[in-house]
Amino acid sequence: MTAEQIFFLLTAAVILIAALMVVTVRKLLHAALWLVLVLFGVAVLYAILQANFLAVVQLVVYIGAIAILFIFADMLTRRDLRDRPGQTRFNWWVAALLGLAIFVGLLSALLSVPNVNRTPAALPTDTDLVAALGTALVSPQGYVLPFEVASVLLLAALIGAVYLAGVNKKS
Amino acid sequence: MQFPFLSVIVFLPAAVALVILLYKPEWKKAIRWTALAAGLVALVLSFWVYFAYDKAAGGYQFIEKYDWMPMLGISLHFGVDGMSVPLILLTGVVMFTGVLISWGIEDRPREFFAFLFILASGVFGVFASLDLFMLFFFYEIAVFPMYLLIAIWGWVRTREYAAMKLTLYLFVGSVISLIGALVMYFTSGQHTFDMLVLATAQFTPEFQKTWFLPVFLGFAVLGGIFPFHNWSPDGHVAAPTAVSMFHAGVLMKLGAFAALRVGIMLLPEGAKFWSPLIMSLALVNIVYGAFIASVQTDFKYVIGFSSVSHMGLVAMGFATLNRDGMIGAGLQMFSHGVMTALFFAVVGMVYDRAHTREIPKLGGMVKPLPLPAIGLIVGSLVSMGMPGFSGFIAEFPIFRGIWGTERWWMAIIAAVSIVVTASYVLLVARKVFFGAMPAEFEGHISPINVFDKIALVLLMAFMIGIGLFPALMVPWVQTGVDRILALLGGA
Amino acid sequence: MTFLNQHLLTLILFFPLLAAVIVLLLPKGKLSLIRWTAFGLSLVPFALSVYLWILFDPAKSGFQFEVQYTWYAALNSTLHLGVDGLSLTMVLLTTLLTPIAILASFNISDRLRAYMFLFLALETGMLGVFLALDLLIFFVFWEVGLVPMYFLINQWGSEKGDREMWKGAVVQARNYASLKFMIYTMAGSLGLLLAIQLLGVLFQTYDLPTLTGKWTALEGTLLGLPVATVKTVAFWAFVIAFAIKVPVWPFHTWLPDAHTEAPTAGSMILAGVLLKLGAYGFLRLVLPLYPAESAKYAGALAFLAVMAIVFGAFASYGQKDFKRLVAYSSVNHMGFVVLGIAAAAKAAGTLDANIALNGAVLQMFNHGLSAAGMFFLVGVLYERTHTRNLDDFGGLFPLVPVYGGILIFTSMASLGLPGLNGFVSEFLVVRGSWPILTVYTAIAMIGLLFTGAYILKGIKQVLHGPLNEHWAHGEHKLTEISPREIVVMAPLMVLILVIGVYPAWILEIINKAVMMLF
Amino acid sequence: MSIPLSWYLVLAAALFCIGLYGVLVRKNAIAILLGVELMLNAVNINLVAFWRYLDPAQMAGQAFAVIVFAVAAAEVAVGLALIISVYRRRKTVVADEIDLMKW
Amino acid sequence: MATETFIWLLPLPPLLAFFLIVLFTNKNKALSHGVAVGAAALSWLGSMIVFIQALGVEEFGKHVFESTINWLPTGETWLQIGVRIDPLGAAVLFFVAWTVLMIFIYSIGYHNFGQPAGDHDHPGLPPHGATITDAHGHKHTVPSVEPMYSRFFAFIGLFAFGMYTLVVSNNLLTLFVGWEIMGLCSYLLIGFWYGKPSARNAAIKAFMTTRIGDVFMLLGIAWLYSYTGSLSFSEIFRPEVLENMGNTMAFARLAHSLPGVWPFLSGFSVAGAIGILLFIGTIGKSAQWPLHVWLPDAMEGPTPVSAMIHAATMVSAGVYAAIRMFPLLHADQSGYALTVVAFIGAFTALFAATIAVAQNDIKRVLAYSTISQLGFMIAALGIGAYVAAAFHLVTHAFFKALLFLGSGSVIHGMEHGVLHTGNHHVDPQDMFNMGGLRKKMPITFWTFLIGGFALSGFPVITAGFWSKDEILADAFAHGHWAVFITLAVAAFLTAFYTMRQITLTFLGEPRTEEARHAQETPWTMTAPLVVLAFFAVTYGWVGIPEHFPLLGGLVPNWFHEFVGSTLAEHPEAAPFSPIPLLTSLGVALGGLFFGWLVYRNVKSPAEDKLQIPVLKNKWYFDEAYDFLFVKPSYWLAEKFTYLFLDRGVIDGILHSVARFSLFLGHAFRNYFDKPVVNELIGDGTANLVKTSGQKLRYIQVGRVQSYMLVSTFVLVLFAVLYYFLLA
Repeated sequence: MTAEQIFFLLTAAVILIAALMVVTVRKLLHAALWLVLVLFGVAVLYAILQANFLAVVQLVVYIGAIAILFIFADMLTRRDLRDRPGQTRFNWWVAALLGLAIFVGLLSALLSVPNVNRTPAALPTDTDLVAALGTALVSPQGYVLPFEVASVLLLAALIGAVYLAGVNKKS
Repeated sequence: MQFPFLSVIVFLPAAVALVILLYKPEWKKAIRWTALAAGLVALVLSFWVYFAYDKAAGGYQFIEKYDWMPMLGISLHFGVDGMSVPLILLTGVVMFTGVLISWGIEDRPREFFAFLFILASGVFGVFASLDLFMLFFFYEIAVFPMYLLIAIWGWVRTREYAAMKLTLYLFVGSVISLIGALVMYFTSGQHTFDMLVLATAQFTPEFQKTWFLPVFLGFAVLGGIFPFHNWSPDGHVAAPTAVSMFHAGVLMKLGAFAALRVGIMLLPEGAKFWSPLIMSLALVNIVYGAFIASVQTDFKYVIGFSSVSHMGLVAMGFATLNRDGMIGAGLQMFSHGVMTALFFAVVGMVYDRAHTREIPKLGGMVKPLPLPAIGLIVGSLVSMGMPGFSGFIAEFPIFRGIWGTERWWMAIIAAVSIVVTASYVLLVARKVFFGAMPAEFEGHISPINVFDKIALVLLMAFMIGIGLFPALMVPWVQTGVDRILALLGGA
Repeated sequence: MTFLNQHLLTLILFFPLLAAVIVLLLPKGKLSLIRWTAFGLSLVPFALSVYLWILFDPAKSGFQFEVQYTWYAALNSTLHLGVDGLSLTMVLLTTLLTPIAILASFNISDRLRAYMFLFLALETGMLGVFLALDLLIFFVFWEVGLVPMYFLINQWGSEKGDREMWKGAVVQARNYASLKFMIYTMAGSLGLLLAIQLLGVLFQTYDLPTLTGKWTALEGTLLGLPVATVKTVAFWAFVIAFAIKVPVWPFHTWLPDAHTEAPTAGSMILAGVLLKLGAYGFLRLVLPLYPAESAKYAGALAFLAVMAIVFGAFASYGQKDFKRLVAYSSVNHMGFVVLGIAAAAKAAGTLDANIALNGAVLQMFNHGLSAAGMFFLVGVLYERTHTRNLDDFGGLFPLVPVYGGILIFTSMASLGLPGLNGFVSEFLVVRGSWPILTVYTAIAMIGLLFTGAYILKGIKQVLHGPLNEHWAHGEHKLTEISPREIVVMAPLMVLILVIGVYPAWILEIINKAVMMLF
Repeated sequence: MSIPLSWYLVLAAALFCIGLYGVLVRKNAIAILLGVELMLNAVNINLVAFWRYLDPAQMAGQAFAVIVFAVAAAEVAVGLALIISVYRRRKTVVADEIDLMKW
Repeated sequence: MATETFIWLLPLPPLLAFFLIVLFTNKNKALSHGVAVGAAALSWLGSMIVFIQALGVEEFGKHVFESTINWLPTGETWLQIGVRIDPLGAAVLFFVAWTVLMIFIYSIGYHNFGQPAGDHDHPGLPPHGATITDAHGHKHTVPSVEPMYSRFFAFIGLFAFGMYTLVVSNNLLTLFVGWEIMGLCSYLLIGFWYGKPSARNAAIKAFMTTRIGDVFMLLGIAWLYSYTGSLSFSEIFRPEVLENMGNTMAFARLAHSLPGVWPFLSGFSVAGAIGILLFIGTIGKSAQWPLHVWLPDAMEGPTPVSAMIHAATMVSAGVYAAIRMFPLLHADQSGYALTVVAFIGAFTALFAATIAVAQNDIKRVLAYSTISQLGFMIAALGIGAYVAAAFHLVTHAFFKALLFLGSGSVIHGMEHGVLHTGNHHVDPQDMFNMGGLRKKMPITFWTFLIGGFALSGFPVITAGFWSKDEILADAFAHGHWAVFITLAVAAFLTAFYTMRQITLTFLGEPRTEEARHAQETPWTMTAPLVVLAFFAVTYGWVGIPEHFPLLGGLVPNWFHEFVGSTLAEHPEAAPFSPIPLLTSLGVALGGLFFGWLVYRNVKSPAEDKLQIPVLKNKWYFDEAYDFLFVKPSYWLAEKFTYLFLDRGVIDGILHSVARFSLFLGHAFRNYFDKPVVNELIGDGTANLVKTSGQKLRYIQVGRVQSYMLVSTFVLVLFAVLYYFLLA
């Protein structure tokens, strides 16, 4: 039980608890805030995994953009930020059960994978990972096509969002 | 890297369709002429391919291959062999004539031609593609516009019903065979849809026996095999002229062809195992179709069921799995294609003028419509297998093929259909075109325009030409058949 | 000239088709132009076949002027043409009768080009059958011949008359007749077609000479059946196909209908040549391909033939319709052909068989002449009176003496009067089949007797007796046979007489061919 | 360092299930989106973990993670936009009440 | 030119005449008969030359004139035809040439050449006479010329050709050709006045009846040909061939298969069978019982026709053929063949004679007498009296031709009367309308008298006596009693009715106005009568038996020697015996006497005692045949064969096949395709999907989450399944 293992466990615990709060708290705004916590935890994990770039992106994009977006949405749609009594739907336990079942299923699946308990592979010392990622993303051999597609997607989403959310004159 | 004939042929119609869609609906003339030009180009190209095909060499030619989804082993793989090259030609012809025949379409010609061309693209694609996935891809592309064409431009009374029926049948069929195809893909372990590779995949006989039937029948549905033939007559009746031409002339061949390509060529063992069943079904088609056709009073139903009968011959030919039968089937696909195209063209001409297809109500049309009369007569002769016309050239080998199998007695039963066919086609031809013209038509029957004439003459030329000089088509088919026989281990 | 000699048969065969196309391209309105072109062009094949007749060397055995072009390589079937005495005679008959028939149909003006086109196409079809040395080609032409005749009958046939098939199913007679003709023949040919396919599958060739050897030599089992059985079935398939065409009783009922409804020239060709196709099929295919079976079932064949002779004569005698009477006479006469063939089949190789076959072939030729003549004469009368009912005529001789003379002459030829052609052939047949099929020959004599009966009935009802005043004057006045019509009859009559008096010139050729047949 | 791969996977699984639960039970559309976010993160964890543990030279894992970010962003943007526009019309963001597609 | 080649030419002139007249001269009467008669004369001249040359040849029976050519190629060999004049041929040729020529000439007058065209004459009907105004402006009717004058000469020309062909031919085939051509001409000439239904039917009757015989004859020829491989007499009658044919049983198989049945039939040798078949031809041609019915009706034709065809030549040709075939019949070991012949002949002779007694039509009487006389010849042949038969053939030809022409002349005379009185109801042929014509037309009377006496065998001077006597003598000598007696009776009747005829026609007083105004006919008609009368008397003298009292040996029995030499073994002349001589004397004179006695003053049919219905109605043979054969055959033809068999059965079957296939089509469509394939399989599944969809749609709450819930659930479910079942 090394130090970083403990550190990992702590982070994991934080993530899970926060996540649970996200899906359970009544107030939507709170839920959004709890989500921020989760995201932060995940960012930490990335750091542990030495995916530094991603960690940063996690922070910037998710916490900086998405989470904030949520909060704004809450504000915008607040008639009553407190949902009607019975925040969760009548058959919440069914969902819980299903979730649990799936969790068990996944566990059994991944634990059956050979040497799942492997230790991380050695990092290539010579290359800079971020640079590598960059090149991978934009090189024709690599993932330029999905990358471009994603960008297009973003663009489309942007336009769409504007169109949808934008106040149209007629109404 | 030669000029990519096939991809041009395949994609040209679709491209033109898009172009046409950009036109204003009012530009009817422009639309038509564009369509005609495109049809002409397609025709010329398919002629070129047909005659440039090197019979001596045989095998697949004009091969083009572009990666499409490498990781799934899907590629845009075109190529034609002796079996498909006549069908390419056929499609070119039917497309061209179809455009000519539908010159007079006034109701949204833009969309009509667009869909027609998409359909054509699909058909060309199926015939040309050597990639299983692509084959399906084009197959569905071909089927889908049919729905719209029939549902929108069809015969008001039954178009929804027929269109839906057709689509359901065909999709169900294709789904079934798609499953088969996927199973092949996975079992082959080659992680490719390339049929040339799959053909060498050495599927185990058990596997082939299991999966041949779904694959074959799934496609054969489109070939109108008994008992899944019923979509076809209804479809014919509902469809507008040009669509019927495509439908009977080309689309049904699509089924037969795919069944051959995927079913027999990839699963030869299965084919051998199931050929008795297929032959029996085909036999039913032949006789049953002929008999039913003989009692129909609706002009189009007659031809619809005759198509069922004739496609039965095609299936029969394939199912014999021997040289004669296959050659016959290959020829029959072309011959029947041209023939029914002609038939439906003529029906359309009569219907557009008389506004009825009830044979007893018609008569004496030969005076105002001499050329259609001749056309119908020639068509009749072809369909009754009269020597000197393509029908004989095609049917004779099929029967010979049957004689070559252990189930030779089927030939005797099937032969009955020849007489039945003869009797009803002659009767129809006579009732519609000869005898006394009903009073209400007097003077209302306008002559056909030059485009119709061109179409009819072109179609007739094919039937007679091949009938007199089989050498114009047989060698092509023969090379194709030889390859198939090789796959079948000289069965 | 060498070109001509080398491609003589090809030219003879396909020139009519070419002519047909040419006629089709003529301007529509110009009737006389079309007529004369058609007539003139149809004379070319005749000239060619006369030339062929001259070049033909009866002494040589086997086929002559053979030519072979690839046709359907996949089935290994070639356009293989050749003539021997049998086909030569028939070719001459065909090429002779076609111009005559065309000349006979100069009165046609409705859709003339189509009419002439069909006629010339028909000629090619018939010639093809006679010239083909390839089984498939034979069949091709065999079937192709049907089409023009079908349309000639139901387009240019007689408009009047209905026929009730069964309660409530009444159809126009000419449609009924044409369809019956077409379907019956096609149905009959089905067996032939199947048998041909089988042969093709077995030997991968359709070349007759080759095929004959292989097929007759074949033994063992086939299709899981003993070869003998298969051969027997195939034999009957062939026989029925040809029997319907000949026609042999009881397959003959299409013939009276077809003849009666067909236009005059159509009947001429139908009786003159088309029926011969069947008989020719017997000679060219059945006898060589199935010697054993033929011998075995000759009796049955002879029986049918005799039935045809007897019942043909009876039915003819029972007619009220002049044309139908003549039509049935064809049944009666062709019966003799089949009888001769049957006899020959039974005792192949003997002198008797040889004589019988000589008779049969000559009878084919003769019947071609006399029947064509008879139908034409009936047509001449019909064209003027628009009735064929024998009771409507009577005592016309004074009005149309020349016609009457010609009619009597031709009738006598078909009656088999010695000194005219019919007698020679019938005598040979009777002579040949007497020792082989004594009883049948004896029975056939009843037919011969009634031949006289119906011929005389025809003459009696038309020419003799009290004059039917209806035709004597007024707009119905019966006009004498025109010069053109006499020209039509002249060659026929001359040949009838010449063959009757000195048949050797044609029989020599036939005889040689027949001797080679065994 | 010696954190077994399995830990990450387990964590991801758990996170995923929680997210799923949220998606299934929450009424509020925005809340549902939140659940989706959780699930996406779970996926990302896996991707990165595999990258790290299997072959860091291959950038596939990270690359896809990036793409997932993008997708997530897009999804959120559009989703929220939808919700807002729906809210404008129906004055509610409760999923149960957005049931025009009901038969 | 050699005689052989010359013989080839004999038949040709009349044929040429036929074609010339038909094609060119048929408009011009004079030219037509000129051509015809000229042709006949040429042939006559030729025949005479040949005849004389024949007389000049030593042992002519051995060295006959014969020449042949190839005609039909049959296999390796040829069927040869050719000409042959042997003694028999020569004898026949002689009388043929004469009678033909005479009749040609006679016809000119008979058809009123030179008379004006009739007022309302019509082709196909006998001329009705023309009205002319003479110098004094009196209108009176005269006979009018035959409208189809030229045609008549054409026809008889063709006929003459046929007869000559038959006579000169050396083989059965060409004999048959001539035979049939004559048949045709007989048909055409009997039906010459085709406008008369009676004539039309008579013609057909004649043709059909004879054709029955011909058909059998054809069979006989075929059989003979196939048996001997040749048809020329010289081949067939070679002794060894005959021997062979005579000894082999014809119906061996038949006799074997049903032993004891038809011993008679099975007894036949090939020779006999063939002989009989050929003989049936003769029965038809020579109008022997039972095929005699056509000859009397044939009298519908113009009289020259009756004279030539139905007395002198064609019917004689039948007998000639029979005589030709005598060796064949004779070769039959069983002897049945000749028995049959003898029976037929004798029976016919008597039978016809009985009918002749009761006829009133002058020509019909002669017709029946012809039948009867031919019967004599046949009977003679049957008893082996070869020469006698031939002899009677010749003499009969002369005197019967004479009689017919005479009767024609009488009728012609009577027609004059009819035209004069204008009473067309009077039948100029009915003997009861005549009487006393001897004064009006003396030449006719005397010639007719000669002919009549010859017919009835008036002793010594007439030819008929000698020939008939020879027959009787032969019959007696060879002990054929039945034949002898029958013939004797027949001979008596012959004499009787002949005298009856003469009496009624010429003797006594005219019984009608017409008879009173009858007048002698022009020389063209009388001249032939005289010529023939000459032969009718003299020709008998060439065959007087040597041992005949007084006359015997005065003239050698040339005929017997000559004709007899035709046969391989020379037939013996019957030894003389008084009984047959007396018999023939008796019957001849007795018959004549009684005939005169009975009829010398009978005025009307009513007084005629012998008008017994049975005889008058010819033993009802026509009625019987009509009932037995004619009507049934027509029924068989129309009702049975055509309507029932062809239209009913065969077409019925065909149509039902058609119906069945239609039914099949309907059945497939309506009872299978629509309900099963279409609705059940096709729309059925569709409907199933649809309905199930309607049921299932209640799950569709439209809540995103519930969908997800379900899907997740399903996912888990599958996982579990996978886990427990597959993994």
